[in-house]
Amino acid sequence: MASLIPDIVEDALVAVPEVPGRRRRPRLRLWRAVVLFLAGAYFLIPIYAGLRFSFENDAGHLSLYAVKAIPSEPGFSAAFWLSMRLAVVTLALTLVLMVPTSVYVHLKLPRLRRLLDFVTILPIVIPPIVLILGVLRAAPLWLRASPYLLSLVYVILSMPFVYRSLDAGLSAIDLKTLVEASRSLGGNWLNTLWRVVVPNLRSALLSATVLTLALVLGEFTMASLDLWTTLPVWIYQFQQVDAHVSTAVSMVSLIGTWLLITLIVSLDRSQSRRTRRRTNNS
Amino acid sequence: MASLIPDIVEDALVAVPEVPGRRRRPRLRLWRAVVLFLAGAYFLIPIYAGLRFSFENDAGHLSLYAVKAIPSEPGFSAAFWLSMRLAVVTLALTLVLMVPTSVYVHLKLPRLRRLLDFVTILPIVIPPIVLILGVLRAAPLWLRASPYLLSLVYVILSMPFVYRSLDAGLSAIDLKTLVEASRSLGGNWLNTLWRVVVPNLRSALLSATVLTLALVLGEFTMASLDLWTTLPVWIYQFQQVDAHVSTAVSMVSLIGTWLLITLIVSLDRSQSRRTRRRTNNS
Amino acid sequence: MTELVDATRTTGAAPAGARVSLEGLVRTYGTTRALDGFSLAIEPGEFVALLGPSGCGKTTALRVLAGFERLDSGRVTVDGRDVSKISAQHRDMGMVFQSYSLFPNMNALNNVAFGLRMRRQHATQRRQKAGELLELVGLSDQASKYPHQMSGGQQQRIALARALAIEPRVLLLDEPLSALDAKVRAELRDQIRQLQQRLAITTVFVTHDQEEALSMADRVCVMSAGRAEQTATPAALYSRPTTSFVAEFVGVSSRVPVEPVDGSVVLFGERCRIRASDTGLPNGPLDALLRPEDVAITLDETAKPFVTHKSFLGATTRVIAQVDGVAVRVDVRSDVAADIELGARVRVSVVSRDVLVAERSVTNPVSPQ
Amino acid sequence: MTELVDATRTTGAAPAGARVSLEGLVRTYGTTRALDGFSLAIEPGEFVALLGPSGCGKTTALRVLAGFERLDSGRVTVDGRDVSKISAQHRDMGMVFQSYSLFPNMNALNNVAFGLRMRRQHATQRRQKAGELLELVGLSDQASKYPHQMSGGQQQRIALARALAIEPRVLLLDEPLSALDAKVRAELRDQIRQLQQRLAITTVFVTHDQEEALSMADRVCVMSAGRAEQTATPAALYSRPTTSFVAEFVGVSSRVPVEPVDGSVVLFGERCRIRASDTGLPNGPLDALLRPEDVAITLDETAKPFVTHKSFLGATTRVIAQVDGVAVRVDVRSDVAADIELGARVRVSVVSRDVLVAERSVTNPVSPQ
Repeated sequence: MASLIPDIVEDALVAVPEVPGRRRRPRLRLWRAVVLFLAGAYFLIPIYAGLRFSFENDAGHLSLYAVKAIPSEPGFSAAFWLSMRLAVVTLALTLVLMVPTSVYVHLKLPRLRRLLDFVTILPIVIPPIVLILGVLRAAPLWLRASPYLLSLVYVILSMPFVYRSLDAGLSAIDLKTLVEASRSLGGNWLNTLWRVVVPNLRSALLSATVLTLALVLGEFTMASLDLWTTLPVWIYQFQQVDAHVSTAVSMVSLIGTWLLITLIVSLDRSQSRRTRRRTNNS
Repeated sequence: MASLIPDIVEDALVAVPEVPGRRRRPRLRLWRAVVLFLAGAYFLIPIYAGLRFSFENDAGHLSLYAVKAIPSEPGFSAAFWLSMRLAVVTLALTLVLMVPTSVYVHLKLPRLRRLLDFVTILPIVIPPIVLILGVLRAAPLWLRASPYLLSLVYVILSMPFVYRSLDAGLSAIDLKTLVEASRSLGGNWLNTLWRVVVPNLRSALLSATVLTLALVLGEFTMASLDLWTTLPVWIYQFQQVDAHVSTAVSMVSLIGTWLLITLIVSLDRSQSRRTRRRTNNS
Repeated sequence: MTELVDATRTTGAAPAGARVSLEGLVRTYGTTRALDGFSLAIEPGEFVALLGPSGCGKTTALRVLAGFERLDSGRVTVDGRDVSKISAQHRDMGMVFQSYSLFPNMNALNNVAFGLRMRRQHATQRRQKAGELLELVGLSDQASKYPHQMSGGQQQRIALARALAIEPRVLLLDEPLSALDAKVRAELRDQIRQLQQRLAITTVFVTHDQEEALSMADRVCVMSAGRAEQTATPAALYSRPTTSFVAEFVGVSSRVPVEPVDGSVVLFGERCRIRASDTGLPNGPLDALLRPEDVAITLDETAKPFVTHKSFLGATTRVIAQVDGVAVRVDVRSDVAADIELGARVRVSVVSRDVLVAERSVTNPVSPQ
Repeated sequence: MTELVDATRTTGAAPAGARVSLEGLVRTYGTTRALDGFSLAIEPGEFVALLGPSGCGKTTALRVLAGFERLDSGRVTVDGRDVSKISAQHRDMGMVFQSYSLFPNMNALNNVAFGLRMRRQHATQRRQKAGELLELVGLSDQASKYPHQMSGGQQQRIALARALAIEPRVLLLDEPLSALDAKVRAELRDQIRQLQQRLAITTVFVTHDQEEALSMADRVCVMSAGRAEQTATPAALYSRPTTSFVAEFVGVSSRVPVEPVDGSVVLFGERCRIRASDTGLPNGPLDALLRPEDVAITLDETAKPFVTHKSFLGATTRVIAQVDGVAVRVDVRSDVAADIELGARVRVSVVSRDVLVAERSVTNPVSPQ
């Protein structure tokens, strides 16, 4: 997930593979083209179908009415802002909980890594129905009345992705040696975490952020069972009113999520490019 | 995910951490207890609430009627077997597609790993609503009429987990050297894949299998949007008829999934224990 | 060389080395005793190597000294002050690690300046100091490079500069050369030793490579099973090992079975005095421990021993001769060795009439090594 | 030793070594020429080492020979037959890799038997053969151990047995010792060499460690930038290098600037003959390349050169003396060196009146190495 879109496309289309060989290259190119084509078809055909449907009216003719109608549709703006607030709260909770925990476990309780691996897979293994029914029954009343109960559920749901990202990031650096080097140079725990550990987890944190946002902005089951009209729930409900508008919203939401991700990723890339440039000048 | 439950509990409760130290141990024990307690509470309280509700009747008294009623409820058996068939078909499709692809990419097109990383994250990033609406519109009619269209969707949904498992497994072994060793000893590609690569991916394959099964048996949104009554959809629908029975089914389904996973994991463990024992005899 | 001396002067970094004492260290992991009553006294400015096979406790000893491991019992003093309870952060010890330990997110200069930053030194001051230290290790031109842009050898030199930047009381080196290529290793070995002598900083160096320990250290402490086997200068360790473990671990030895008669033994037909190895003369059957340079061979068609192996070492060639079923290693000048064919009959004799002995080993003396 | 000979006989594995020829190999990655017209002819049963710094193309050459890399041009023949188009699977070359390459899911015996299984040998037959090979490498007692239960040295010996089990026409060794500890490395080095001599199998060994190459190989091919710099016996390479690259890469040299006068140079006040290094006598300023054993020192209070560095190597001690601002390395017998203090004034002289020269180097001769 490190540095996403532009690099990847570049790599896949232009770059020389690590083991090239003049004679081999055509075969490799073919394979790459096939993989790209299949992956592309798998994902782009549904999106294309969705886009075309968004720009059609009931008669099947090309039209912009569905896109234009979005902001004024009843309930849209409430659903949109609810989703946004949930995304921010969930992200903050998740990072504050998971970053120190996974660093601590990596460093001091490596035996617990397997346990955490298992614990964080549970949300995938437990059927969502069971989870939300259980949570709804177990939560105190004041929390059950708040949409932020959903945030708590989303924190659980995002744990597998977030923990795995952080775990991979922490495994990729020699955490123990870096921390000990910092300690022996006089760094306290806070300095060590902030100046040494976190900067070297940038990709992992980025990936965790992207996944959490995507999850919260796309989740339907929990929200609908908890009876809060988040954006995906609104899309589903509104489909019965006007399928074209509903599809247009889902397309816009998809594109919005992508833009958000691209923004975060390109911030990261410009950061590392600045680093690179500064270096080359020397 | 390698070797799950018993080891983990053992480790967490009994085992000596890698960096012990007499004075430190109490502090570590405390931390471990806190982590275990919080994790436990987070997951067990909802499950406990669900279980209690399953064994209650409408009057709030303890009763087994809900559990007893399950098999005879209308539609249950059809939903159960539909979910099972979907699980098997999805698992088979996923493994056949992903194992050779990820081995090939690791070995010959390492540059494409980043692309695959990105492609396989898409199903999480794309809101499920968009995905299913798109797929439904894009699929040919004969496929749209079949429940196995859901399997195709589930293959996409399980890709992030399955690819990440396989990728981690492949990165953990020195794939290139092992394959070259096999080749230089006269192994052809099939022999190499079957006798050298796959046996050393056992944990990764196991983890991929568990995740795929759990996903298929718990997925609600796609199935309900595609209008097939899988087990989770049935539970949801039946909740309006009898909430106790519905909760009981979800509990039974949770326990069933766990039993399935435990079975697979313990098969793996007995395998490796046999290996270990054979060795000790020598 | 003059440059180095100058650089030292400008940094003002000539801390009088600290006196370090490790007393009866014990450290247990589960049922394993990593340190089992290990003691060592280090003079100010001394360079001591901890040498031993893996699992002998040498790394644990270093980590106890650095403050990364707690003790079950025993104590660590620096200049007479007990530091056992002080955390690593406040021990003022510079450490260079085995694996590359530079902070990947900082360039070389900021890596070196990190310790000064933690000590809240002013930015210009710490940048100047870091620059001087980069000069000291000869990498001024790499100041703005990031770790991944440097070779392994360069990274370890930056790590050395970083450890020295805080003007530590003790310098700790945890196998800093083991990840490097043979050529770079040899170069860096000399550089570390020269810097250490110039700065007169008390230094503890952990290694499993006896060549490294012998060539760099003032004194070498050979460890085994969590204890010090022998602590001595390289020359003393090599020529007067006090235990057979040390005799075999340090330098290459051939074992030749001999029978003791009145405090002397007969070796290749000559009577030799016994230089005791294990404390006191062992009872029962003995082996003579022969260094390759303790033995000489001459071509002799009538002799029974024959040459089974030759390997070129540069100025000398190592020849293995089989004498009554025992493999004896001999170092011969390469121009002489050129005339000795594989299979040639040779006469074997001892150079010195003074041999090390140890208890008879149970391992098969006809092994290929 | 006798055991080894027996083991060889019972396995029936005494394949006549193959003659291997690499002709004008070229291999490009992007714009990098990993192999740039590399040629090498290997006699049947010969042990040839490819020696060079990282990136010199030595590993690529080995992988081309094994069939893991394709060629841009050039050809590989084994016993006169062009094998360039044959896949690795059918080349019949046993390979031992740098990293541990045993199949983790198989025990030692099954690892060794894998090649035979691929050749569809009968189970009992291949188990017997694998057992014999385990005996050959001295690990019969490890037959049912899994790789993770064995030490690095044991794993590489099993890997060697596995490569030999298929009775390969050529044995390829890709830095098989580089991941091992110094002590184990030295032992395994001897064992590999002895096995190779006993089996008379043509062997190509890749290494960056000149000590390893010189001590093991019949001939050493020093590589640089994808080409062979010099291919010769270890002794010839050491005493008569044909390029200054070889002279400096093989063995340790001091460079001392000298002025040529009528085919001779004056070195430490003595007139010496020139033994040419780079083909033909270079024009312009020259450096004499001196091996540590080519130089002698004696204590002399009136002399200007002084000792800056001493490191104990065992039988000898390496002393660095500074002569007119140039560091000169000298090997001195350790008992003699004990009397030479750091800073002592010494007289420096040459042992042989016959010196290697090369073009004057641009690097600073006062470097600490």
